[in-house]
Amino acid sequence: MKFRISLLVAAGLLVGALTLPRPAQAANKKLTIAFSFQDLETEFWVAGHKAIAETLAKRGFKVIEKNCSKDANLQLEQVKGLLTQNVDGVIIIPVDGELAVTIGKLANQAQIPYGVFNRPPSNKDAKALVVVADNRKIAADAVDYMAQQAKKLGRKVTPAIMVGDLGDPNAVGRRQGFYDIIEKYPDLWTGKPIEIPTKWDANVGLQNLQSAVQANPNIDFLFTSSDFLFPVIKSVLAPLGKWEKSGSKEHVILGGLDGDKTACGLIRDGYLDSTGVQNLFAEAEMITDAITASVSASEKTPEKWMDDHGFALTQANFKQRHLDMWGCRLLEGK
Amino acid sequence: MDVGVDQKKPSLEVADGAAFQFLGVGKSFFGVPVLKDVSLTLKPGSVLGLVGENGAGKSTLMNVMGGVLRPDAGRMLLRGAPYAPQGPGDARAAGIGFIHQELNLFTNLSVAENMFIESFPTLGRTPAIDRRRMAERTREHLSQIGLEISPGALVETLSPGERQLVEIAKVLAMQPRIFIFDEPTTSLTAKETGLLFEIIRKLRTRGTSIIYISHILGHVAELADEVAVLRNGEVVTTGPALEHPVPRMISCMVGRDLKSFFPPKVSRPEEEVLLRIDGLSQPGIVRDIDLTVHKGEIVGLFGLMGSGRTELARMIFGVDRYERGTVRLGDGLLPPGNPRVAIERGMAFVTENRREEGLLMSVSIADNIGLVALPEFARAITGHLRRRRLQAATEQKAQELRIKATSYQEQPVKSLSGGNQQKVVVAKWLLAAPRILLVDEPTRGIDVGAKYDVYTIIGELARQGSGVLYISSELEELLALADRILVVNRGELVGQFERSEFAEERVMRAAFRQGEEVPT
Amino acid sequence: MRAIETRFFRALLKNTTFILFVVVFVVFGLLARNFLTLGNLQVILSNSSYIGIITVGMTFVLLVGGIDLSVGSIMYLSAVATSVVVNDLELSPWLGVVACLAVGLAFGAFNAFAVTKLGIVPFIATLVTMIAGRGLGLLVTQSVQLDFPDSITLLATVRLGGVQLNILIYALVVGLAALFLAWTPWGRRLYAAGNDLEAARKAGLKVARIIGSTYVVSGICAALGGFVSIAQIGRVPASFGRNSEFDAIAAAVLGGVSLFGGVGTVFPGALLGTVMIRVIQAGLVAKNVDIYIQPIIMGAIIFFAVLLDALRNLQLKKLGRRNIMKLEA
Amino acid sequence: MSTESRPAEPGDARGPHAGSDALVGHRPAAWWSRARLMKLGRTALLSEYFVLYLSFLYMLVLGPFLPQLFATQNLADMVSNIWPLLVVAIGQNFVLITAGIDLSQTSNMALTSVIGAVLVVTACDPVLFSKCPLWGTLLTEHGGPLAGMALGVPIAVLTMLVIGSLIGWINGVAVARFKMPAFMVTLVSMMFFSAVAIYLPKSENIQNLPHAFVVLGKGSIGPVPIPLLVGVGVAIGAHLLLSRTLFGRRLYAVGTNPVASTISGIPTARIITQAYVLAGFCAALASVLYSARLEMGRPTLARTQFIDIVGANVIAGVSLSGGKGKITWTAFGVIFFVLLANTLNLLDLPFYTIDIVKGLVIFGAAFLDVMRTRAAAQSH
Repeated sequence: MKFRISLLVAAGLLVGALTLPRPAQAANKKLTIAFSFQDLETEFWVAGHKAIAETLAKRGFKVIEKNCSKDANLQLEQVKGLLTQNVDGVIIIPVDGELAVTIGKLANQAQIPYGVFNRPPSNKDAKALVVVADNRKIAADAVDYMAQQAKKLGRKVTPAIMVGDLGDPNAVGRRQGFYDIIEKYPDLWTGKPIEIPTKWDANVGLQNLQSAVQANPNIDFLFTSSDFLFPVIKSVLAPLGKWEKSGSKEHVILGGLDGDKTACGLIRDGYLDSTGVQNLFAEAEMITDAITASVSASEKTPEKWMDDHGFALTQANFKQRHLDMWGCRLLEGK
Repeated sequence: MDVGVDQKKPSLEVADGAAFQFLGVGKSFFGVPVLKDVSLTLKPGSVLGLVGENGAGKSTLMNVMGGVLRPDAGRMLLRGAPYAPQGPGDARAAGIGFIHQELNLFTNLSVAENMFIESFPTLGRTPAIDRRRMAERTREHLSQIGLEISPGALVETLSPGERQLVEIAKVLAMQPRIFIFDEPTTSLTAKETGLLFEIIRKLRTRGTSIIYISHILGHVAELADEVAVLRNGEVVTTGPALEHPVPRMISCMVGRDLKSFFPPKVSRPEEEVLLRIDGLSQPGIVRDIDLTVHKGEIVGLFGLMGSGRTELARMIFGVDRYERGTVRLGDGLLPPGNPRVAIERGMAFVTENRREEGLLMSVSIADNIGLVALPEFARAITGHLRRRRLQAATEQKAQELRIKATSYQEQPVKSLSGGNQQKVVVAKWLLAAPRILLVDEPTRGIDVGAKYDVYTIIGELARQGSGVLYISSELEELLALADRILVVNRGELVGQFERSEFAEERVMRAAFRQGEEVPT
Repeated sequence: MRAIETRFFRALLKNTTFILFVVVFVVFGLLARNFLTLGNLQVILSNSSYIGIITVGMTFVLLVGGIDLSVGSIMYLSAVATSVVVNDLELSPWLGVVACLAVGLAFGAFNAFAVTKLGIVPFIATLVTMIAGRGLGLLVTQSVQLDFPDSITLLATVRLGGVQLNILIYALVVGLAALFLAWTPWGRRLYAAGNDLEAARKAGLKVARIIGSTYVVSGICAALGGFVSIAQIGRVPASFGRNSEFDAIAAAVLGGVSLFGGVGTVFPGALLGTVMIRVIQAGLVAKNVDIYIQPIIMGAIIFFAVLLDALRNLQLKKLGRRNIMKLEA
Repeated sequence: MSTESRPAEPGDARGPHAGSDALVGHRPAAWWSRARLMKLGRTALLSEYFVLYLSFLYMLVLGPFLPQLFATQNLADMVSNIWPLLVVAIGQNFVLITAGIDLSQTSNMALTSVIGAVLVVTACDPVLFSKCPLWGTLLTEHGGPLAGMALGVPIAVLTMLVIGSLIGWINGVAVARFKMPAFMVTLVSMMFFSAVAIYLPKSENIQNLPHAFVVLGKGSIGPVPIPLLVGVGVAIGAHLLLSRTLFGRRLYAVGTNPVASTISGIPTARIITQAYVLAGFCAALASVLYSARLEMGRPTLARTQFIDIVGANVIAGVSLSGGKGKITWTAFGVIFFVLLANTLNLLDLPFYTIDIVKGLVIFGAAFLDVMRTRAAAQSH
């Protein structure tokens, strides 16, 4: 009995479904770009997502947005779904480079132009339009400047790094960049760097930073893997009288990465020595240009590699370059 | 759902001066009437003994009185005034105190806190509990029933008997005008029982009216001024206790005349020893227990609540561990602390408490019966069950034991009456064809008819050559069934009686050595 | 003789949590530099404060045999509310606090409603609040991180008698909760309900209200804990409070609160649990253990602690076996 | 956009009533008597297949707004998403029946994924891996120890399953022998093994898996995709195990009343342990499927999946308090969840609302289950 009902229903449903009109096909003349991104939990991704979505919209595309909140499998399923919605192009901010390849292959099969934003596909198996920034290199740039400042002190410094979520490739890349510099100037350090886990969680960051400072009061060289932790750093250092402008004796050489609003302000005011910046807006421009081009040229599987070398915004080059940093532009409302 | 409201006029007139009256009360569940036109009168300052088989409607009637259920028909009078409680609160407010069969104590709280859980005394107008006052008043209440335990003691550290008494003290504290006892003695030691009876008599002289429900008809006969017998939701007879000696009560309850309480003895012990226990000891619980059970023998293990008899059985069966001593089944040693081996070697254990230890309440009768013998129905490696055989076997057992149910396969055990539940427990062990059967209080809280069946089953088992270790605190049972009676007291065997030398007071005296007086 | 032995043994068992706590503390004290200092003690306490406050609320829920998975999302939601009041409406921080607690109360009340009135199992009911709640928060903020003005962040720097404000708040919450549980009728009934729901109903206790109240308490504590941490970090990203439900439960259970209800205390129990976890984490950082190994060690220690607790309970049960021979003595 | 989201949301939030009506509303009422309809509605509500009906209904309600839903490709994807989740959810079901819970399945998947990949990976980049603890011992430029071996992949898969089961066994022993609370035990082992999974490859994903491995997630035997075979196989196996075997009966008994079970000679501890082992095994198996379809070993695999695993079971009426649960239920639950995810994905909802909708749907389903149990109790 029960089972017969369920079969009936199923049959009825399928019939109904198949006989349904399919507006999606005929409808929107508007070209559609699908945009799947990893998450919106930091200023950086929010800004990036905003930049791309808006540029695309400006150019008269319909944009379908998908947030996979860091879940690789979900992102895979999302893109699969998007591809079946016969979109005209796909841009993704992949959860990681490996996934970018897996998804890319699907896009190629489906003969739909495919753009990868900000994270390098781990190999070239899939044809894609790629705009990437190299976290490791940018981090290294920022830390290198910090190292230069340290040299000026003419003494050894005690380095520390606030590490992000070890499950997140960005965090890992930035940590590597930091270590590249540590190894570059072996005799600049008093000892092996103090590692402070944050799991990308401000609370965890705060707690562990405090513990670290307690144990090593002489930390005077601190790199944070993301700018969003600066308020935390301030709330720890300030009470210890270590939140001072560069040049002052108590100043802790500070570096970060992302280039958000806060960072911009801090460099301007002299608390922060340098922060690694991805040229976010340029990246957005590049990817959208590329995808639009290939869509209008109706290329199916375009391939192009565009690098955003990024740079370190520092006390030194602030005047000239601060407008290349997205944070500063947001700060000044441009 | 339609409710079988029967509109018969109350067959009893309002009696003035009555403490409480049911007038033509009726109640049915899903169209099945469980109370039909019940009319009863409770005189002030007297004890009404309410008896009847399980499912006769006693608890339903009491729940109607206690405000837990609303009657479909009839009315109730409290001291002549109409009484229609909307909930337990109303009953309590009306001065009706209820001692439920199962305890309502919170084991993680102290005695005092349990006493005042509903209305803590507070320090003045603050929300803070006035612990000192609470302790004092608790001490008073406890002393009233002669129970010397500290008000601060956690309930989980008390013995079942003590808990029961605390529960009683708790209700006493509300100084009810009417007092309902539902099977109050099931977990009391004889000493405590004696204590309780004194309390009840004291209450009666104070003019409190008491309804006393029990399956232990001896107690009812001993206490009650009036007796009312319920059967199938109807009052079969009611009147002075003197006109209702135990045999009459029984015949009214079961509707037919039982030639006797107990079936004729069919088994005779043989030479072969099935179970031999030597020097079993566990500090603080039992000491140097030696006993044997022969083929076809029923050994009665008589002991009062808390004498260690249950603990002893649990150790023999391997549920609990023991420090010294050996348990021999046939000629093989039984490793301690492993019920599975015990079962494989043909031992069975009908536990004292079927709810927690005996049954899967929400599971069907058949599945419960199949539980122990399950491996015998499973194929070797795959463990695949021969379900048709299993079903046949369980159904057959259920029928053998005359378990009353609509469907053995579908009906969950919790929907059965206590007696039938107990039969299910027995059935599940019989299906495994045990050579040694340990039974612990198998007839507790079940009705006369079911008791008779259980006795018959056990007797039959012995006749077929199994050995039975029968634990009970109801001496009559053992006197009737057992071939030998061993007496436990404080974890030691203190007496042994062959059937020839059976005599109530001798056994009792053994059980109550060290000057505890025998309850009268 | 033997009796004394067992009594000593029992006392030992009863206090495993505390003993373990001391051991952990001393061990790290010996391993890591300037660990056993007053300053560090304060740091540890102040860092325990926000999760500690949440743990207090969680303890209430666990005591009645429930569970609250939604505290993390409630933290975020109440933070959002605060920011709306303080940043967008530019009202006083005190109103911010009020709004914060109000939101906590509201969602706690929703949990209570779902559990007691609709009869949905706590696990699912609060799971839903956890998922949908965060979604709601993100809907409001569009997941842009929230920055809080000094008027809020300065609260973190306030000291009374040399003690940080958040520590005092924590102490206050723990104190109140402990008194409440031990000394008020409601508190005792909470234990009763956790011990035997049916009996509690029969005894005429307002079970639904009792259980409901715990979720409200938990909600408010979550909000308050959230606020304390906002004051410390001054900035709330979209991930704020994620997984703090697990931290809170872990802390409570480490402190000897039973997941089955009826057993456990806020003081010292939950407090010890919280601080212990903090001590371990702080110790690992102070010792500068390889960052990849830290969580592994952390997990191992907690596992060991729970194992110890379990063994102890088994032992206590053995010792607690009713003793017939001493019954009359 | 958001306007489109509306009908979807209440559509399932108040599923029950919409349920029984629409269930019959879609055929001409002429030859159905009202009473018959009511009866049908009730049967549907109380039936074992209820969640399945709900899924159909959900599709039906959404059909008009989501033609793509029925696009063959999409249906294919949806189906392909069912199998891995089904496998791991079934594992969870065993544990839930014992009144336990296994939070560690997610990190179990992550760890086994890493280990499996490490064994078979054909090549890895020293730049990425030279820092990781396995370098030189298990990992080299030329990949893992089993790289290129004839039976490499089968052995690797076997190892994954063994390790998965081992993790389950640890949980099981802790819960069954040492009487530790399941929630806590598995919570801790979740933290612990996830940490290990990230530590082994130092956060790096392990790529370049041999084709033979990838096939397990993507390939098909004849017309039948391999994951489907695995999923259906596991489902049938589990179903037989639960309903037809000694173990199954004992599992339910233990879940219903452990004390009575022990006294009835059931090796309670062993049964419970086995349940956790099965949970671990299933997790590892699912991990094979996921890793294969993602073509990599991921230390963060399935990090956020716990909600789906338990949610699918609970929605389908598997009780968290033990003794109650069937494989068919789990299967329906999984179908429902995948359907939900897929549609939420297809609907162009602003992504903030997705979680809200998801939450409300779970809420609705849970509430429905309460109603059903009450209705059932009434009719009993």
